[in-house]
Amino acid sequence: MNGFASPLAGYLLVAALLFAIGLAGALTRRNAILVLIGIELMLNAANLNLIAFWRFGPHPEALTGMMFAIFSIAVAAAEAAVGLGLVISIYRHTHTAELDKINRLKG
Amino acid sequence: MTTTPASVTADQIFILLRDWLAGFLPAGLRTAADVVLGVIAIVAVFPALFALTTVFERKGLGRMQNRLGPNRVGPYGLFQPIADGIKALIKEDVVPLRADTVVHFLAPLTLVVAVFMEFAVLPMGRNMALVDMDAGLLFFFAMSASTELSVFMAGWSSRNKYSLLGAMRAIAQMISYEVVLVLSSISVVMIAGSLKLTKIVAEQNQYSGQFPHWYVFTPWGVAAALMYAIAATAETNRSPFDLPEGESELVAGYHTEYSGFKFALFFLGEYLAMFAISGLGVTLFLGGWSAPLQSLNVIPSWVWFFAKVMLCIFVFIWVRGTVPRLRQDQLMNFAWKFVLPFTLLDLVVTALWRFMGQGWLRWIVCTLILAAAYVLMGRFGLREERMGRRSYRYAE
Amino acid sequence: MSIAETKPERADGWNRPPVTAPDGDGELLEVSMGPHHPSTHGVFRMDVTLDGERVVRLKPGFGYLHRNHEKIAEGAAYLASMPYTDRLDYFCSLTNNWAYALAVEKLAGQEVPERAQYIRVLLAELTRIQNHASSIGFLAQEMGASGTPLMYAFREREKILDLFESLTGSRMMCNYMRFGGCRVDVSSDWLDATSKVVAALPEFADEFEALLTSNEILMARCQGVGVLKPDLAVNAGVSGPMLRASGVNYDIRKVDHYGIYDRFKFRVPLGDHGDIYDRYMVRVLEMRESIAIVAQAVRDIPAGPIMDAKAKIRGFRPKPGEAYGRIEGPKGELGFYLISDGGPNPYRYRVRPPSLINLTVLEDMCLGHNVADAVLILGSVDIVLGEVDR
Amino acid sequence: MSPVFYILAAITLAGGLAAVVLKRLVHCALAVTAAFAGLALLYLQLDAQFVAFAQILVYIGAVAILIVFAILLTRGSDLPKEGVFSRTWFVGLVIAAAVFAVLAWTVVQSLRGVPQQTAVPAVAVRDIGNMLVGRYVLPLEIVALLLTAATIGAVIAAMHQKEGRQ
Amino acid sequence: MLGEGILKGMLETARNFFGSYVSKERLTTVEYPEKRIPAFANARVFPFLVYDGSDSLGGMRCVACQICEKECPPKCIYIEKSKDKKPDYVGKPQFYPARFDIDISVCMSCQICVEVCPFEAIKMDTEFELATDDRFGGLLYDREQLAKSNEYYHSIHPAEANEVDARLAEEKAKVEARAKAAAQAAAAKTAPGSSETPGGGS
Repeated sequence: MNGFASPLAGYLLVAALLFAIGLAGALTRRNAILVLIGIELMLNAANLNLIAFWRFGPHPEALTGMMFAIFSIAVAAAEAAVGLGLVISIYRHTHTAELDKINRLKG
Repeated sequence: MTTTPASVTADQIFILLRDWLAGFLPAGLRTAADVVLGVIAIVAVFPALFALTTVFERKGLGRMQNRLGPNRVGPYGLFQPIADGIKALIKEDVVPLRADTVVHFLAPLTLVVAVFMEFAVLPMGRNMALVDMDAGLLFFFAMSASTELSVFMAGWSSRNKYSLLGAMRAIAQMISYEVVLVLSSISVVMIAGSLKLTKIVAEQNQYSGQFPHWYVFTPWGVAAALMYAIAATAETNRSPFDLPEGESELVAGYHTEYSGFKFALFFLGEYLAMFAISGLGVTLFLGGWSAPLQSLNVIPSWVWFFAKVMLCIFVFIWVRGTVPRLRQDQLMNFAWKFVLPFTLLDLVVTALWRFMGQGWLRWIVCTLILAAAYVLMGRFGLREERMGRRSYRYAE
Repeated sequence: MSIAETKPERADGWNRPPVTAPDGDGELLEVSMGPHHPSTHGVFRMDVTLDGERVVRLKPGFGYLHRNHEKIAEGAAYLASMPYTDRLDYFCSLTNNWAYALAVEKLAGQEVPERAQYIRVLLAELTRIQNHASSIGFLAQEMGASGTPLMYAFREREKILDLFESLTGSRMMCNYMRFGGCRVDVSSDWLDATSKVVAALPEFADEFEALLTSNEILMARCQGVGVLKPDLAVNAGVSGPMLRASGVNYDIRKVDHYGIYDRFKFRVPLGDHGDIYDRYMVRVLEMRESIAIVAQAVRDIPAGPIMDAKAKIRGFRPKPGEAYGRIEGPKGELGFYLISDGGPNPYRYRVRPPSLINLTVLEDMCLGHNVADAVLILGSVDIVLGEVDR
Repeated sequence: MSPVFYILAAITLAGGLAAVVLKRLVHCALAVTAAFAGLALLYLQLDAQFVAFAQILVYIGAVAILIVFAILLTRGSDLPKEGVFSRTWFVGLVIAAAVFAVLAWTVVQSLRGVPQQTAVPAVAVRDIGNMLVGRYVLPLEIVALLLTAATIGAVIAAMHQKEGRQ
Repeated sequence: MLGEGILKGMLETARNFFGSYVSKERLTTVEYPEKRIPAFANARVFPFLVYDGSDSLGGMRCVACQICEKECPPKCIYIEKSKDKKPDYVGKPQFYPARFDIDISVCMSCQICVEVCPFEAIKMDTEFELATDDRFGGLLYDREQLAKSNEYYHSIHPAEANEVDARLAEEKAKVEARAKAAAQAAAAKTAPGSSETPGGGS
C-alpha cells in the first residue's frame, strides 16, 4: 500500500476521519450549538486537506492551498458568528436550542 | 559601532553561557539543548521577576499612599514573596463542592502555559529571542488570545455567580481590547514591514546622531503607543480596567473560588501577562533592547530591555495607585467609541506618514490630524457620558 | 425605570415598581451581596435582583449589628448611655455625644456654659471634617481606587484623632460631653495644636480634589448616577449632605440655631443634580466650610467654666417630661428622643439615626442602574452600620 | 510518518470525538478547542506557520469563545433532561461511517504512485502578504465584505428587539 | 481634553511617592512594636485601683462602696465588700473590697467608674498590650492585678495625679483640723465622752 504510507495520505486520512466525526456530530446531536461545532470540525478537516495538499503538492510557492485555507478560516469565523447569532435568536423565541423541538416554521 | 570587546561580552553573556553549556553535549543535541536552556532561562527569570514585582508594587503603592508597604520579611521586605509563596503552597486547596474539578484544575495551568509561550518570541537583548519566528507578532497575539479560554474555564467551573460574571466580563473586555491591541501594532508592522520582532527592533535600533529612531518618537507612534498602553492595561485586567476582579462588586471575579497554589498560579499568570505585554510594547514602540542614546550602547542590551519593561510596570503601578475603576458599559463604550476609531484613524495616518516621504511636512500634518482627532473625539465621541466639572451654589 | 420617571401613584411617591419578568428573554438573577461582601461595610446585605447587570429590585437587609442599644439605655442611668452613643456612628462619636447631651439638657433644663459651647462646636466640626474625608475615601475605594484617596483621608484623620485623643483620652470612643458641659477643659496647647492642624487642612483638601474632582473616570462613574430627586428626598426624611446634594436647603445648624452656630459665618453648599458626584462635592465643600468654622471657634473661644454649676453626675433624675434633641451630624439629622418619668433611667429612649433613614431610599436610587453602581450609590449614602442597626 | 504526527493526530481526533460525544456542552466546547489546537500544531508540522497562528487566533481566540458564549446564553450549560443524541442518531452514524469509508478508500486509491513534494517550501510571511494584496486582492476584499456583513448580521440576529416588543 | 484629570491625579500620586522619601509629613507610619507614639496625658484604656504606700492591698483607696459597680454601663465590675473594716488614709475605719474583679474583655474604657468614684480610688491606665491566649480567665483581672501604686499613677497622668493628691491632702488637712478642733473642744469640756468620731465628708 504505497499510497497509504506516504505522509500526504496520513494527513488526508486524519482529515477524513475528522470530517466523519464532525458529520456524525452534526447529524446525531440534538443541540443546535453542537451541530455548529460539528460543522466547524468538518470545515477544519477541509482546511487540513488544503494545507496538506499545499505542502506536498507540486507548486508550494504558488501558495494556492494556503490562501484557500486562510480564506476558509475567515469565512468559518463569519459562519460561526452568524450561526451562533441565529441559535441565540432562535433560543429567544422558543426557549430551547434542541433541534428536535424547533420543528415549526412559525416562531 | 564603537563597542569594546568587553561590552560585547557583557552584551552577549547569556548567549555565550548557553553555547558554553551546550558545548558539553554532542553536536546533534545542541540545537535542542539551546532551546531547552532558553526555556529554562525564561521559566526561571520571569517568575523571579514576578516575585520581585509583587514586592515593588506593594511598596510603590504604599509609598504613593504614604505608607511603607511590606517591610517585615527580610531586608526591606524583599523576602515577602517567599513568605507569600510558602503560604500559598501550604494553604488548603479549597474546591467548591459542585465545581467541575477537572476544568477547575486545568484553568490556571493552561493560563500560565499560554502566557509563558508569549515570551518565546520576545527579543530580550541582541540575539536573545528564543525563537525568532517570521510571524512572531502573530504568534504572540495567538498565544495571548488563547488565555481567554482559561479565564472562562476558571469562571465557569467554579459554579459561583461572581466567578461567572467576572469571567464573562473579562472575556468581553479582553476581546474588545485585543482588537485595539492588534490594530495599534499593525501601524508598527506597516512601517517596519515585518511581523518579525527582531526585524522591528533592528529597524528602531538606528540613530541620527545620538537620537534613536524609536517609533514612539513619531506622531503616529505616540498615538499608537498610547492606544497600545490603554489596550494592554485592559488586556491584563489592570486598574482602571480591573473590572473582572473588581473587589467592590465581584469579590475577586473569576478566581473567587481559587485558593492556595492554584490562586498563586493565576496571580503568576496575570503578572507574566503584564511582563509579556510590556515586553511587546517595548519591542514595538520603545526600541526593544536598543539604548536610548547611541553612546549608552556600552550598557548590555538586555539591561535596557528589562529596564524598559520595569519602567512600563512602574507606570502600571502608578496608574493603579491613582485612578478609580470604570464601569462595564463605560469600558465597552470607551473601547468601541474612542479607542478603536482612534486606532483606525492612526492606521490611516501611519499610511500617510509612510507615503509622504521624508521631510518636516509629514510631521506637521500627522501631528495636527492626530491631535485634532484626539481632542474632538474626546469631547464628542464620548458625548453621552455628559461629564464635566460643575459649579455649586451656596445658601447662606 | 427609576421611580423618578414613573408617575407617582401615591402622593408621597413611594410606589415601588413591581418586579416583573425582564424585558429580555434572560432570567432574573438574584445575587445576595453581603454580609461578607467586601463592599457592604461589614455587616450589610443587599438582595439584588438583576436583569443582566441591571438592578430591578434591591432589598437591603440589616440588623446583623443590632445591639439593643435603645432598650439597654432604658434600663441604664442617663449617663451610662453616653459611652454607648459613641458606638452608634463610630466615626463621629463627638456629634453623637452632643445630640444625646442636647436631648438630656432639654429634658432637665440645663444650661451649657459659653466655653463648653465653643468646645462642642469645635469638636463637632472637626468630626465633620474627618467623617467627610474618610467617607469620600471609602467612596473612592468602592470605585476601585486602590485605597489611595482613603489613605490620604486617613492621614489627615489621624491628625484630628490625635487631637481627640489628647483631649478626651480616646481616639474614637470619646465619651466626652456631659449633661451641662464637657468632661475636661481644653488647654491652650491643645488649641494651638488644633489651629495648626486646621491651617494645614485646606492644602489637604486641594490635594484631595486634585486627585479626584476632575478625574474623568470618577466623573463618568458618578455623574448622573444614583439621582435622588428633592421631593423624594424630603418625603423619605433624608437629611444631611445627601439632602443638600439634592438641592434642598436644609441644615439644622441654620434651621434650629442650636448651640451657638448663629455666631459663626459659614455657608451651606447645595447640589443641583442629586447624583453621586453632587454628594461627593457637597461633602468636599462642607469640609472646607467646617475648616473655616473651626478656625473661627479657635479664635473666639472665651474663658470660663465648662460645666453647668447645677449639673451633678450621680443621682441625676430629670423631672418627668419628654424632649427631642437633634443636631446636624456629619451624616444628617441625628436626634435623640427621651421621655422621663422622673426616675434615674429614661422611660423611653429613641435614636433617629441619619444613616438608617438615608438608607431607605437606596432602592429608589439603584433601580435601573448597573450592579456596580449600586455599590457606589451605597457608598455615597455614607452609612455606618453601627448606627443603622443600633 | 513521524511519531509527532501520530501524537498530534491523536490529540486532534480525540478532541473532535470528545466534542461530539460528551454530555455537557461546555465540555464539548473545550474539547473542540483541543481539536483546534491539535490542528494548529499539525499546520505547524506542515510548515504553515502563518496559518497555524491564524488558526489559534481565530478558532481558539474567537470561535471557541463565541461557542462558549452561545452555550451560556442558551442555558446550554445545564444537562439536558432527555438524551443528548437525536432520535435518528443511528442514521447519522451510518451516514458518517459511509462517508468516511468512501473518503478513505478514495485517498488510498488515488494517491498510489502520485509524486509528492518532500522539500520544505520556503515561504515567508512577506510572500503571503504580497500574494494577499496582489493576486488574491479580490477574494480578500470579498472576504472583508463578507466578514462585515456577517458581523452586522450576527449582531442583528442576536440583538434584543426592545422597541419591537413593547 | 480627555485624560487631563487623570494626569493631574497622577502628578499628585507621584508627588506623594517621591515625597514619602523626603518628608515626614508624607510618611506618617510609626512602626509600632519598635517605635511608639508616647501616650497622651489624658489617654485612657482600662481602669486600675490606686493604692498609697507600698502595701498594694492594705493601702488600697477603694472602700467597696460599689458605686462604680452600679454605674458601670457594661457591668463589668464585680465587688464583694469585706466583713471587717480597716482604716483609710484619714484613719477612718472603712470597708475594703474582699473581691474586686474587672472583666477587661467587657470593659469599654468609658471612664465612668473614674468619674463617679468619690474616693479617687479607681483611675484609667494607659497600658493596652494586654492580649492573652487564655480565653476564659486571662482578661478577668482581680484586685491584685488591678492594684497600681500612686507613683505609677503619677507617672502616667502627672497633672491629674497632682490635682488628686492636692485634693486628698486638702481633705485630710480639713479632717485633721476638724479632729483637732473636736479634740480641743473635748479638752475644753474635759469631762464628757469623746467617743464622737469626726464625720468624714466627701
